[in-house]
Amino acid sequence: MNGIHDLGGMDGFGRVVVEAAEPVFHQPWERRVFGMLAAVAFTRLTSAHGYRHAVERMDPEHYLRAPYYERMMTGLATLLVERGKLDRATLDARVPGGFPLAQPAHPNATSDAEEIVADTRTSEASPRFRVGDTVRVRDVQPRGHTRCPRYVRGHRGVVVRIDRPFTLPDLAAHTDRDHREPTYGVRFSATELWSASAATRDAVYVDLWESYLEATR
Amino acid sequence: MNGIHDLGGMDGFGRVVVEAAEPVFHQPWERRVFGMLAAVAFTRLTSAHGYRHAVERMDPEHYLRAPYYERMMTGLATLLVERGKLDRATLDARVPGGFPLAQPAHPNATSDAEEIVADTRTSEASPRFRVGDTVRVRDVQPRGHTRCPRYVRGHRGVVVRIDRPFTLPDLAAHTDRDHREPTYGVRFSATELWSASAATRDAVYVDLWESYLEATR
Amino acid sequence: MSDDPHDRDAHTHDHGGGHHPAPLSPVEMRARALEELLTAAGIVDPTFIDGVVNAYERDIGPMNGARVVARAWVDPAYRGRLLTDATKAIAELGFGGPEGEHMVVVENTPDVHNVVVCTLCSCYPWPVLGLPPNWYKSPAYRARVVREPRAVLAEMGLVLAESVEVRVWDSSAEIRYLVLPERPPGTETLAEEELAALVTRDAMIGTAHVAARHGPISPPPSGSTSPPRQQTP
Amino acid sequence: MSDDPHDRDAHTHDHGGGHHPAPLSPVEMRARALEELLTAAGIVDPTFIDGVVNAYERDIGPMNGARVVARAWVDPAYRGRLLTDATKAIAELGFGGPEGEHMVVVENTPDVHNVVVCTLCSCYPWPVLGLPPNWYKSPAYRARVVREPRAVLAEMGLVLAESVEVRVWDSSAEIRYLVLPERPPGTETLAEEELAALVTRDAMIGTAHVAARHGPISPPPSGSTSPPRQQTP
Repeated sequence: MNGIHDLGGMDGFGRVVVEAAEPVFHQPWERRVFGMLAAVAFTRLTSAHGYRHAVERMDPEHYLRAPYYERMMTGLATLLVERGKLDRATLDARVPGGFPLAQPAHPNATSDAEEIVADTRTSEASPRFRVGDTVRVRDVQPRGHTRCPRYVRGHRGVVVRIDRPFTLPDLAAHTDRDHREPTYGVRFSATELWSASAATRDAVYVDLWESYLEATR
Repeated sequence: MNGIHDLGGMDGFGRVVVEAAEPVFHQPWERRVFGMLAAVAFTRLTSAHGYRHAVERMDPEHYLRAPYYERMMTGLATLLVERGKLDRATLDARVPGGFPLAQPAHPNATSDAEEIVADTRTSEASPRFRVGDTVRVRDVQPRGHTRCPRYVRGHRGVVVRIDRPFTLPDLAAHTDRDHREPTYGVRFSATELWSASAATRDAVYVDLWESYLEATR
Repeated sequence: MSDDPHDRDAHTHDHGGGHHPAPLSPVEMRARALEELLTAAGIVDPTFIDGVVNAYERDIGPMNGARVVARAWVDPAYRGRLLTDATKAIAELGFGGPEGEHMVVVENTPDVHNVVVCTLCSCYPWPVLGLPPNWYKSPAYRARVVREPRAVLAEMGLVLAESVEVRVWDSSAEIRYLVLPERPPGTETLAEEELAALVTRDAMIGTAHVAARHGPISPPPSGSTSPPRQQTP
Repeated sequence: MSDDPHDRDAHTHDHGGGHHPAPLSPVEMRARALEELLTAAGIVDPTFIDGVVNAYERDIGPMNGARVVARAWVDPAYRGRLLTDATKAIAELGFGGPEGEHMVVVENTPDVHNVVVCTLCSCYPWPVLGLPPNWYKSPAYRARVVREPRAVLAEMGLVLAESVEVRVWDSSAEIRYLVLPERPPGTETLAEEELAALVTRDAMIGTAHVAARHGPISPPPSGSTSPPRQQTP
């Protein structure tokens, strides 16, 4: 999804605020939330893909307002309600004003993900691209979960590393399909991504599943 | 700027909520804010371009949280402080907790705008493209004001209308330069913008200044 | 003064008198501070504000656009001028001004449906439609209608046939768009004024069709402190 | 039990006893409701939570990554293994686990500076760096460091020469990155343990250089309710 979480290259967020001697947790409730996530992950009630997508589906204003562990809590609760492990009404009744959850997944989330995979011939065994190949990121716009950031779509980069096949998040977040594909480290020059006046030496490296990539003509 | 205001094609905002028999203004303060904007516009203290950019520069979370007339008020106050017409400290002193203003413009806003214009040869008198021409939207990423929405950048469309030369907002928002260029109505098919499975008949029409466009190879 | 919304609203707190209004909210405090400082600086004249607000609550609204549409339905020559040079044709009926200086009218047909948005802010043709409703300014509408117009329109009650081509117009530059809706069947005997009473704001944005039944014209009822409106201008 | 942060925090409200804690904030109420319901459902075991939290407050943090870095500085063969198969080389020192299953180490040189981000969420190599600081998770860092890394780094106190190539690594898939910083000059006589004490979290993310002076290791001091930390692991 072109969600609020897809922040790379966005403007308007101001300076990076650094806290000196920051503790691991600032509030006791943050400890509990992190521990709950760990427990749920440990019991394999959900995959990281489904969890990340639940966080991404938060109301955008809530996403920006909430600190990290509140996003974590909201995503976790949403997922457990959706998987039938928690009753929403029971949860709402415990908190004055109700327990805010993320929006449901887009109705086309699964079909959009399937369309992405259908378009390319990926194979777990034989990577389609080699180190040094110039590739283009497909300008895909799936409405479900994806790990193809908006700021590299349509852009050309060079493969610098081939990683082992990993589960494609787009399908795994919405289905039980463990579709694995080679994943690539791809180097994008700053001038390619941003403008001719960007620092010419600089580059951004993004890790991308094979389905996100196409050969350049 | 790739700002929070550039919403076209974003996911995650949920349903459109329609209020039945909605009044023109919901609250008396909204009337006053609209009237102030009209007064300031009437006295030509600012252009629409500078005003829009001030709204765009609001903290993204504030932008999403604020209703329309609060965005209007924030943009207006920001601009008047920046133009020296209002004293920020005086304004802050009148409101408990201070009067939230938008962030300053990006330090590279003007140079990014100049770079966009420098790259193309535009002429007020003779439009470079004709009706029926296929054009591509340049994949520009200016950090200042622009009216080239992110969702059409890099995409191909067909010119359907040539409008008279209008002032380029990118420069006008940051400088006194009234640089005028032909402006075009451009048709983008839904399949070009979104995906092969979009409704093939549908299209989005976007109005774009000549500097935003390039010939297709 | 009884028609002045300013003097009858929450801003009378400081004006003395016998009112017992609620405390000002933060946004109300900001609006008051800004108006007082701008007034003191000579930039804003409160009576100017009153006049502008009154105009947009009473005289400038979708009833203007409805007159344009009705004229185009009954007068083929006017329709031709409207589709060729909308700004000029709209001015024939006396409408123009801010956010209406450069108008284009797009016509619905059985095969083509048009709908208008401003994804980057909330541009809108004020002289013919007044000020935009909240949904038009909402992130949800601005984000989604360019991506999935049929789904958005269906949620708003307008289901379009597959065979219809949907054209979404993003008011990203200086042109402001007005949709010329289809004249509903069964209205052959109606006079121009009666036709105008059928035309809704949403039909001229493109999120509704015009119905042949005589309903109330869509907004603006202009808020709790204003007098009731006529249904037709 | 005195070492258990859970039992000494605001969650003791309902446990009786002589505490007079402040009322719970909305987010605290939500966290408590969720934990109680998940505990009742048998999905979460509060002692499991305690154990995990303690581990990330005490045992899993940048002192681990610092040991990896120091070893690479003193042992060229280890450095070679680290740059070839980081996951395996890091496991040699006993570090691994969630968010560290697929590691890549990128090496700073006089000509190349590396910096790590996760623009889509906040992926981070937990086994070697612990949990990420707030700035790493902030929209400002995630948005800007891919677009204008030099400006962001300069604001954070690291000014890079024009001649240096900046490489920004966006952890968008399953690899987690650790930056191998440059060994500062003047540290030739230090032992591996002393070197590790110089290495900061930020140097291993790539937002700082390692200084030769012996300063306090960067976070975590682990919150108000935890015992003071040793400066070196």
